[in-house]
Amino acid sequence: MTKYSALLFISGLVFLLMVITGLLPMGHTPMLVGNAILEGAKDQVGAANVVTSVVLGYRGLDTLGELSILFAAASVVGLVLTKSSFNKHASNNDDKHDHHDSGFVAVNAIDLIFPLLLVVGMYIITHGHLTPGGGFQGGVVLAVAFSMLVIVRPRRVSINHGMVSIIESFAGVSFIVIGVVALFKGQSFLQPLLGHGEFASLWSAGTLPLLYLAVGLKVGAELAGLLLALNTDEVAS
Amino acid sequence: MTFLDHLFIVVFISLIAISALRNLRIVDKLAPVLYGLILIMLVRMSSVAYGGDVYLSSVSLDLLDFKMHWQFTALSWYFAIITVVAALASAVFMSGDWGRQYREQGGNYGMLQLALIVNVFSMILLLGSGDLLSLFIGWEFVSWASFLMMVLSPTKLAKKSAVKYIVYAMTGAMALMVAIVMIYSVNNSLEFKQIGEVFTQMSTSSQLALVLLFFVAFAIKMGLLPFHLWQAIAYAETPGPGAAFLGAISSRMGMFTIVLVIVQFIGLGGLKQLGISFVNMQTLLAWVAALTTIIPTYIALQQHDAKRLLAWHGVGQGGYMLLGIIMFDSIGSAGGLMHVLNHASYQAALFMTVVAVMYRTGTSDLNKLGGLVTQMPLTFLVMLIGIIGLAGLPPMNGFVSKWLVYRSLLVNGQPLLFVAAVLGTLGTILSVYKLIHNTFLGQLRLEHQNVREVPWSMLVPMLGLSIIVFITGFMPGLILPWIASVQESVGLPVIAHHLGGIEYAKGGLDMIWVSGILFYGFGVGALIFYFLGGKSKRVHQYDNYAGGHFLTSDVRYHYSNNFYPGLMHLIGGWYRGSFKWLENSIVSVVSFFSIFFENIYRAKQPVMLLLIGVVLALFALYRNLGVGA
Amino acid sequence: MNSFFTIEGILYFGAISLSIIGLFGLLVSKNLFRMLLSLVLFEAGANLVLVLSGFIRNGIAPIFLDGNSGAVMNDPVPQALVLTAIVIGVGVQALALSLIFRVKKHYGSMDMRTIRSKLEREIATQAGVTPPGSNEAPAPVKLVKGEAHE
Amino acid sequence: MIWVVAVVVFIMLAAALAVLFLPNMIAAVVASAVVSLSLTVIFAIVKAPDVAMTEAAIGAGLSSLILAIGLKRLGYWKTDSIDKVKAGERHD
Amino acid sequence: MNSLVLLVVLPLFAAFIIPVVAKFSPKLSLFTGPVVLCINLLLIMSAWIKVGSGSEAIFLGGFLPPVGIVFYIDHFSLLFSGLIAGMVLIVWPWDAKESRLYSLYMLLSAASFGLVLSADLFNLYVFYELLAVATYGIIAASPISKVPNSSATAASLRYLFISSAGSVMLLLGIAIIYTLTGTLNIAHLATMTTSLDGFAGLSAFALIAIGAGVKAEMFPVNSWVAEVYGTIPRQLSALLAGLVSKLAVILIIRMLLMVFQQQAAFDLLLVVGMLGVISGEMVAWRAKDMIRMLSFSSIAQLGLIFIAFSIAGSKGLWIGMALMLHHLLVKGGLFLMADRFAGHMGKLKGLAKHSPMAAAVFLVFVLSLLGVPPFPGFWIKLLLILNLAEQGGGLYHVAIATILLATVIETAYIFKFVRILYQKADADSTPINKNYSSSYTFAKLFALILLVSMLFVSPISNHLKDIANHSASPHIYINKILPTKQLGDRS
Repeated sequence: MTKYSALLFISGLVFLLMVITGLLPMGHTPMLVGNAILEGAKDQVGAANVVTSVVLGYRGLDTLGELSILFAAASVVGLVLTKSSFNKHASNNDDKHDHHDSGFVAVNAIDLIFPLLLVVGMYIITHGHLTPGGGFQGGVVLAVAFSMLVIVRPRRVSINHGMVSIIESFAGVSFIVIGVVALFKGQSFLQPLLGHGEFASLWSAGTLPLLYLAVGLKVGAELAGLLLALNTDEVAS
Repeated sequence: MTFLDHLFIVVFISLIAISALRNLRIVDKLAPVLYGLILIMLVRMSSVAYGGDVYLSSVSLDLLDFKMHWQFTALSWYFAIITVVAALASAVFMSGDWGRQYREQGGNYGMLQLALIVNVFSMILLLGSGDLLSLFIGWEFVSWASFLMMVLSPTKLAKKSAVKYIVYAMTGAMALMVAIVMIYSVNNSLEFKQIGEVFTQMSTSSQLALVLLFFVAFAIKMGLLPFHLWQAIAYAETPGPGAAFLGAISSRMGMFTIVLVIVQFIGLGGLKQLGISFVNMQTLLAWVAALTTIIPTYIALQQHDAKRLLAWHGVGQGGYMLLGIIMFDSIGSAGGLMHVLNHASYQAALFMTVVAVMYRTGTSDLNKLGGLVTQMPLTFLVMLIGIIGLAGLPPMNGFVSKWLVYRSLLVNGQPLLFVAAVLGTLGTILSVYKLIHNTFLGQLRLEHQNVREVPWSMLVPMLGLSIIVFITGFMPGLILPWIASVQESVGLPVIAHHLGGIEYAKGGLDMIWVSGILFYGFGVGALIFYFLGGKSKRVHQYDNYAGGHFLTSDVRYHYSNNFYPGLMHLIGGWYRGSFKWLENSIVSVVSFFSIFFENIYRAKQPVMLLLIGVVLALFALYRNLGVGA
Repeated sequence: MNSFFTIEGILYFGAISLSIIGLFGLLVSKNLFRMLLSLVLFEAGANLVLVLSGFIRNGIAPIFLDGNSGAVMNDPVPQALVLTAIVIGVGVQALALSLIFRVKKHYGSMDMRTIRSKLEREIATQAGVTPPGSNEAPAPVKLVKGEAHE
Repeated sequence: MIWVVAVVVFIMLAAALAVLFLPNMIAAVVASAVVSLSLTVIFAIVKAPDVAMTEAAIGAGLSSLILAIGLKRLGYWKTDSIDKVKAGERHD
Repeated sequence: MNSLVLLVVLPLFAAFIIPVVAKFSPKLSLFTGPVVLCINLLLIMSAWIKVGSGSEAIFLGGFLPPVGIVFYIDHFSLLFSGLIAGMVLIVWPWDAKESRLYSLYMLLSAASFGLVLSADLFNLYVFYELLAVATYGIIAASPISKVPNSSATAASLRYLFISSAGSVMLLLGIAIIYTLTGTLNIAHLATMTTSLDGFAGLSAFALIAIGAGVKAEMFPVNSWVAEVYGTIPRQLSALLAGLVSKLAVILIIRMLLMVFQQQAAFDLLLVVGMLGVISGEMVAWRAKDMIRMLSFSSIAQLGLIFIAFSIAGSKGLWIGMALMLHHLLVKGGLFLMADRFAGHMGKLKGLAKHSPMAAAVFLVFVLSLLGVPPFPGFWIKLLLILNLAEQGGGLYHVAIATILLATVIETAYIFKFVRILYQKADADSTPINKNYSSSYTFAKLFALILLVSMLFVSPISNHLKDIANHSASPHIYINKILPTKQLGDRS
């Protein structure tokens, strides 16, 4: 029954959305803000990758908000999964997963690519203002790299939770501090500081690489914490 | 500061004083004094009731762009004086022994006093309202003040009926609100005179809606059909003198607003133009009034609790008032208006007698009383006067107002309504006889052997009220000038009056003559009786027999249970509580929809609701706007 | 009305269909985990719509390279927005998963409907009232004789 | 070009439907990874390299990892055939 | 003025450092949040004075709009910022075991400040999501003692599903608006309303309204309300019902007032508002316990607020704002004291005798809720109804009838409850929760504010009217945010 009524309304929605789409200027959007940014990004921010200019410059607050969301999600996951007062009666045998190492292939492959992943991650983060990619993507790579180490060898390798939370705090705080420094200089929050440097070189775009570094660290720490929290048995922690 | 301001200030100070001192004994003495003071102030304002100028208040509140002001017209004054006299009588009644007993039984006496003054305060505020907003505020105040008084009774039924009352009252208030909004939306003004102006500008359907909304609001307060269900139980369950006060005047605030709004501003022409052929708004309202006189009266007949019986009568008598005023002629409207005062006086007196009986015997169940006349003769006298008034027999005041109403109905060519009114009176006579018979006549019950007359603190207000009942019946000319100036102020034809009654081309009424002849007749009868050598013999109360069997003094005989069995059977046949059925069906409809909505809220998958909401919203926009952009 | 048989037309169609499939999955699946997967699809579709809002036919990626100074670039703003939206999405996903773990542990079930009725019962018990009847067939309304006629 | 887009969109939608209707949860998660990968391709086609990278890293990588952890902890980590699903544990 | 961005940044900062601080000194981490909120209150007060009757715009990152994100500051946003700080302080979880909960509360307040201040559509979305995520977490992590923890988790999960779906709708709406206009700045959008008045533009509004409506307890998407409020502590319900729902409303009305001043949009809000009012009151009528009653009454009140906002222009904002503040006081107060009325209604007999003060406070709240003169609720309802009548049009008249009908139903169920309170206690009555918690004190404070505001109806309403006149004017908004229009105006 639900299926059919759902189908009915869904088809209605499809029709209406298609009508709306038909009214949209597909492929030739007005781009008022977009063009303004494309024109001004070189001088105002100085990053070759305009998306980075937008993410960290024009819409830096969005990025801060997004980091906060990740932080909130990680906090909640931590809160929810590490509650000691648990109702045991409904616990399921399926949940018990072994603490043995994964197989030979996995362990060695991870060992092999771990440094590679680190390098790639750092590269993506530091070149975020020049090429596609940046703090988020690099941070994810870092997080995956570290958490893989733990996941394949749950008993032998462990990441210090305290360390993770200090890194994430530190990264978040430094993002804010970079923003607030501008405030103290009488400018606006998150206003790009430092010189723009030589366009399209590593040391360009003012504070943007620093911000991206903070983002990368934050995302990496956040996601690593998240993955580990999801993966650990709450009984253990 | 005008005199009206002083009145408001005095009432307000009384409110503060009584609420501050309500838990001290001094309030017993203080409250009657304060009501007396208010009464004196009203008397000093009486010029308005003899054609003088309207009293205006210098206070006008500017709240949120609305200007509120207050005034006292002849109409306000007339209702106010009834209110204050009823409050004074109630306050005196409860100040002495009754209050002591009430306290001992665990009642919250202070709250009762507070509720009384709150009621008086809010009624004066309502009566003094000078525009629609102050009217609405006063209206709400009166509703909540009555609610406050009703909830004081500790019984479960009382609280239930009070809640029922407040739901009805809220419905009425909301109807009034809609009506006010309709008027406001035309000219953005809340003055009273806007009602008339706006009414003429409106379309017929809006006019009809406006009149019906006003009428619903006022009818709920009046307890007119079909909104009468809340009133009787709620009033009957109110503790003692509170019931007397509420029964006397509270629901008449509906009458006040009907006169103020419907009679004054919409008028006969307005009502008559709404309708098809011979059925117009006037006849509709008249028939509502007529049915209100009949049905509640016969429900009263079925009651076996004295307070309920009286309270149901209170509902029924409201019908006469509306029936009179809706005729829009001089005598009819005078009868309707006068009936307010008359009803207030004897209703308060009757409630007080019942409370007095309860005070001594502890019950108001008509099946458990009887023969109290020997023990409480003065109370009996008051009740006798009261029921004569209630039944509308000469020489009491109820006769005058009912006569005026009947007369008006006949003159206006409404024989069917006349018959209905007479039917109502018939039921009244039957049931008041039941009341007095079951309470005071017959043989005294064993358990009431030691019952004594009630103390003077209770007797004085009862006797005072019964004197009013008699005097205003004997000399209606005392009241009629007030009525005349009310009629003048609301634009009705004015009644021609003198001390004994009215002058009317098609046959006037002079109560001094009527009463004179009545007493003369009694006197002549007595003389004939004694001259023909009539001998009287005092018979003891127990010295009677039934069906040929002499009764011994240890078997008390009093025929009270299952009074009027044949008539009851007859009534039961056609009256099966259809209004109760109506009320229940409204509740079931609400219940149905609430279950429906509850099931929506219990959706298994709430996202479905999101989807439906989005699709419907988009579809509505699609329908409205098309895709022409 | 535009034609749908262009690159952006097909992409819009794909984006909307993806969202709709996600929404449909959210509606019809009883399993919490599959609902989560559907939610991910739903979000992905919306992200695609957002990216397409900055799509210019024949535009190039908004990165200043040496050779592309004159070319028309795609709008960078929606891309930045989608970047944000994707990260938000994964955060919510992880959060939802952790909640699912807890719910599974407590109720021993992954069925949304079972959980709803159990939850309803728990709320009712906590509030001290009788649990409501089933959604399909409401519990018969008990009319106490006296109550109905008062 | 338009046919490439059409094919990718088709794959994406097919995979999305598979997410809903595959009885095996592992397969469903894999299908959702396929959706993410197709999205990556689409993002690359519409010249949004940053988004494409993010989608690849987060959508196809991290998200799948999270879901895989979920599979494991919720007890869906089994490659049973449809028969068993029908026999008792319906996941749908 | 630039420093006002600290309203958002400081709580975020605190949220980030709280976990680290807690490792060294749990006591310190407990006080970090309140201290930050107090600083925020001071900031708000100084800004209130500085802004005067005007308004200010903060250009974040120094980028002139519309390319950058803008915070718009006027008395309206400052008023609600102050309320956020105050309300979070009132419900601060002093006895929480986990420092991460403090972080979540800080994130919640940061998101709330952002929602009130921001003038950028996508930035609003981000803050909305942050608010949502923080709310899920707080709900899931704040069980009441009696309930097993996990029912709050289940409620939170169900809430998460519908709320996330709503967010996606919101995102779709934003995407449509961006595709049509190429901008996200609300002031900039306000200059090009003509390109948004077609079906596509309005459907974007519908998507935004219903998407954000999930949090705002809008009619079809509010089935989470009873589940969530039934499983979380009452203080938290006070926060969610009193404040968080209003923030989502603010998101919707920002779009409505600045961009979509069109009859179709008003009608949409009017219809969902009416359905919300009537359905909320009707379900509350059947409720058998206080929390459920309050939850659905809250839905009805939010419906009333939507009806108010369907009045065009500053009048709608004026009345809507008054309704929001009134509802914050009343429902917040009722939820704060709801612990004293826990359990089945039938078992609360004799409570009035036992704690007359609580019953009196309760009465004050409900009388104002019903709109009984002279309580502030009456004036607001009166204004609402008279202004609806001025609008003309059949739908507005239906709305009046709906509101009044709902009031009658509301009276019925509230006084059914009051009657029970004032009945004699019997053997069935539960022993009353006697411990005087701090939240009860705050409830009394709310009642006091309500009573005091009764005396100052006119000045308060005039003040609100001034604020509304200022805030509802797109001209002031545009002139402040886009001092020089650098970009082509398509309209």
